Amino acid sequence: MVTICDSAAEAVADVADGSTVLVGGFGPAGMPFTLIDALIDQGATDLTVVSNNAGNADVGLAALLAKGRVRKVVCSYPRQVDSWVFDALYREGRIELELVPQGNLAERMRAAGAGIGAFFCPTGVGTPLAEGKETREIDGRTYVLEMPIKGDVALVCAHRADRAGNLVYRRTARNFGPVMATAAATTVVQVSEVVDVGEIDPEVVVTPGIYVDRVVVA
Amino acid sequence: MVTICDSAAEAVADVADGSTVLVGGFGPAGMPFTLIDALIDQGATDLTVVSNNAGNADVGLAALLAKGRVRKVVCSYPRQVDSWVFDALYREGRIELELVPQGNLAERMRAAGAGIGAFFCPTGVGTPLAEGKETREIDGRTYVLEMPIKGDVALVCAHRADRAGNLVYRRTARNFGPVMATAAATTVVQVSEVVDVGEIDPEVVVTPGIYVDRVVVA
Amino acid sequence: MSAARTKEQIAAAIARDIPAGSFVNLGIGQPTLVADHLPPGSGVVLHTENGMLGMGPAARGGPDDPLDPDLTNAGKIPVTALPGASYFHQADSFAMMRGGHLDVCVLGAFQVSVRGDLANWHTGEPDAIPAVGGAMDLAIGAKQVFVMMTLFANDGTPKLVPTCTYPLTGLGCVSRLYTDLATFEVGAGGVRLLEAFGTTRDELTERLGVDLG
Amino acid sequence: MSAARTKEQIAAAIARDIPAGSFVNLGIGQPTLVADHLPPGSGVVLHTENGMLGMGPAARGGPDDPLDPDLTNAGKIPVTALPGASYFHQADSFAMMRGGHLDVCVLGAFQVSVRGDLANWHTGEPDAIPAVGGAMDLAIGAKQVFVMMTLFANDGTPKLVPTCTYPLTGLGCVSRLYTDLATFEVGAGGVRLLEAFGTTRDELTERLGVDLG
Repeated sequence: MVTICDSAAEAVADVADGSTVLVGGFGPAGMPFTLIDALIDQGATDLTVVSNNAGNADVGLAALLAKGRVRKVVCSYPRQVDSWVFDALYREGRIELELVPQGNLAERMRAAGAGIGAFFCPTGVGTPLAEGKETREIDGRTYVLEMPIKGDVALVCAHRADRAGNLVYRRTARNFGPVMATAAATTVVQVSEVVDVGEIDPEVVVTPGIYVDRVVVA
Repeated sequence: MVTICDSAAEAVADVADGSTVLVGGFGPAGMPFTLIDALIDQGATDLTVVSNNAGNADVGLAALLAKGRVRKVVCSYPRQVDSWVFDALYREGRIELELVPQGNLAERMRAAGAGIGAFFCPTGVGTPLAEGKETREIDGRTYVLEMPIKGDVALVCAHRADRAGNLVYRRTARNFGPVMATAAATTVVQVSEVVDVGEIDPEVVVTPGIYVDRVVVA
Repeated sequence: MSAARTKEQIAAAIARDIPAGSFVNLGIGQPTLVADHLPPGSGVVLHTENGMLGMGPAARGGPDDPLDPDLTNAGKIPVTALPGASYFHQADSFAMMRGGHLDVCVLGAFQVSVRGDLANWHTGEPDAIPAVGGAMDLAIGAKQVFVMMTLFANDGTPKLVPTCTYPLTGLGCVSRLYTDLATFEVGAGGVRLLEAFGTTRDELTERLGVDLG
Repeated sequence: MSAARTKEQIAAAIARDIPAGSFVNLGIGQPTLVADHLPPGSGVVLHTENGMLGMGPAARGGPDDPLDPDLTNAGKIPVTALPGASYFHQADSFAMMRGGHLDVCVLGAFQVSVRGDLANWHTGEPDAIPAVGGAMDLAIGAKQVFVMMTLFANDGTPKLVPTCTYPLTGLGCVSRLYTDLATFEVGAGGVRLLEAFGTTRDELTERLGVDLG
């Protein structure tokens, strides 16, 4: 059952130290900035963050990293022109990196949300990112066994929620939100607006409310 | 690239004998009746049909079965109050049945469409439907290895298409359509109407046109 | 001593045990009766595995409520959609189930074992045409699986058994068993009688031939 | 003898080889130039792996075409959407790629081997911060992978090689290689020179040190 929170602080109040936090966004698009700021204020530390990138400039995920709250980043593309916060932490050996091809990152979270125990994936076969992983030939093609990535908390940015937690997104800001919402024990969503139940057409709901625990307008 | 066909006959003209045909629908909802009738007229035989059910009454899939065109049915729920056509063929030993739990049926087709080689699934563990299949314990839970189901042709019923093949469905008639559209080499869709490109909001497209080969108004 | 429960009374008992705001799947047949006993304002959201959350009551087919062949439940009966509903395709619907997002699933059964094994899809008779539908997915997917059934078959055979003899639907998946004569907890720790109706613990122990905890 | 090709000429050559109506992903960097050379009415639909089909040109940021931070390409550059576009989430976007639904993908490269192995994500330098993004998914997903690059590095080292020395992106995935000096087919059967620009087969054979088929 979804709770419409009065503040982002309330929405992230119970994130525990050591949590695995799934953070939506592809660069800034779909990044839940307000929720991350609230998480910085909340103080949880020793976090594992799963996100496509490792923060841009000095805001959002980069700000969380700068505060030293993140032990490990699981992502596909940490190095960007404006990823100086991550870059410095990494070079200083102060943050761990698990690099995952972008599609595997998405599919591993989907597997977690869909109750799939593991899956054979063709991506990365023969590359350093598949080293040490089980492989198998199926119908003449080689696959790597990939495991689910489950979150304790997902922080997601959507466009609109109804009071039942049904979500729609906006353009390519949709990116990781729908998948992360399925893959975390608790899903917290920031939206531009909350509307009454019945105001989102059932045909266009992207994330059904069953996946959403808390919503806050940001 | 999608072809808007003038007739259902044109849309199914090249279905070959021995094909695996994915047929949408959950009972009558979402069943592509017009395409099936055209397939009956077209004459392809020795087919393997993948569908949730094995036909209702004497129409649609049941009519195809009654013509003796189907060698094997892969489905989750053949036996229904009005499945007399299948029931008789089965009891006479004239049709083969592969029974698959409904979620595995959907996920195995999704895997085919998504390039997943195989997946470990918790459904059916310890039951007759998992007999002879590889199992593995992962994180304390037992899973069965399930393989993709790929179609030569998918016959799908959607609500509306644009001329680029983007599809929207109607209510629970959506069911297997979007998954089957991804899992077949050729996807043929019957719709209530075809609209111009740009008339379906990009946010609400359920099946992007990349998955659609032929569309016919029925 | 109270009387044995009617189907409606069993359904009402199950409805009382479903927490407010739960996401629930009600299996085909008797379990659908549970919907009628959910209190107004419970906030319980019904899932139907053919692709909808927020399922409403069966459609009546009147002028305000026409039967829509595109809007059916898992039993292929025309139903309605409540405000706040959503539609999704089969892979998404079963991902929702398999991923453990439903709170409660209520199923019928041929047999339930004291350890919570479920047999509800196939009598195993050689001439029966097997059909499974979503039963196996539902059995292992929901956080809690409640079974609703009569405790004895028409011929008097117990349906709560030490070990299922019918083909299994799922292993150790049932948590609670609601019957005409009693409610039980089942699972890894064995069976425990919670309440009896029109009978006694001793009578049940004797008729079932199992230790009732 | 014609001259070596410019980036624009390479992009134009690739655009000519993309069949009308194809679904195409253009990698970050030089491959994006290909879009400018697709003829009007080609019906080519561009995919961007962050979740859209039907991507249009970069947004110019004028009053009729405002920059929208929610509508970007895989390089995080604001873009536009064409009529007939669709949005989808990351698991769906990569299912589309991995499932072999894209016709052509155009990528840059550090190295391509004669058998079509691709190295384009990591120089392998010990102090480099590795980043892969969707490169490995794109490499193995599309029906055909075209690579666009200069044939030699700035220091004169060949980038078409018998065996990649940089960390691999994908095995045997490249089908065609478009460079300033030549176009090649690569794959299981080895490399085959299709066309040379500003150089000759003999010169190329000598500089590359490989049999050009």
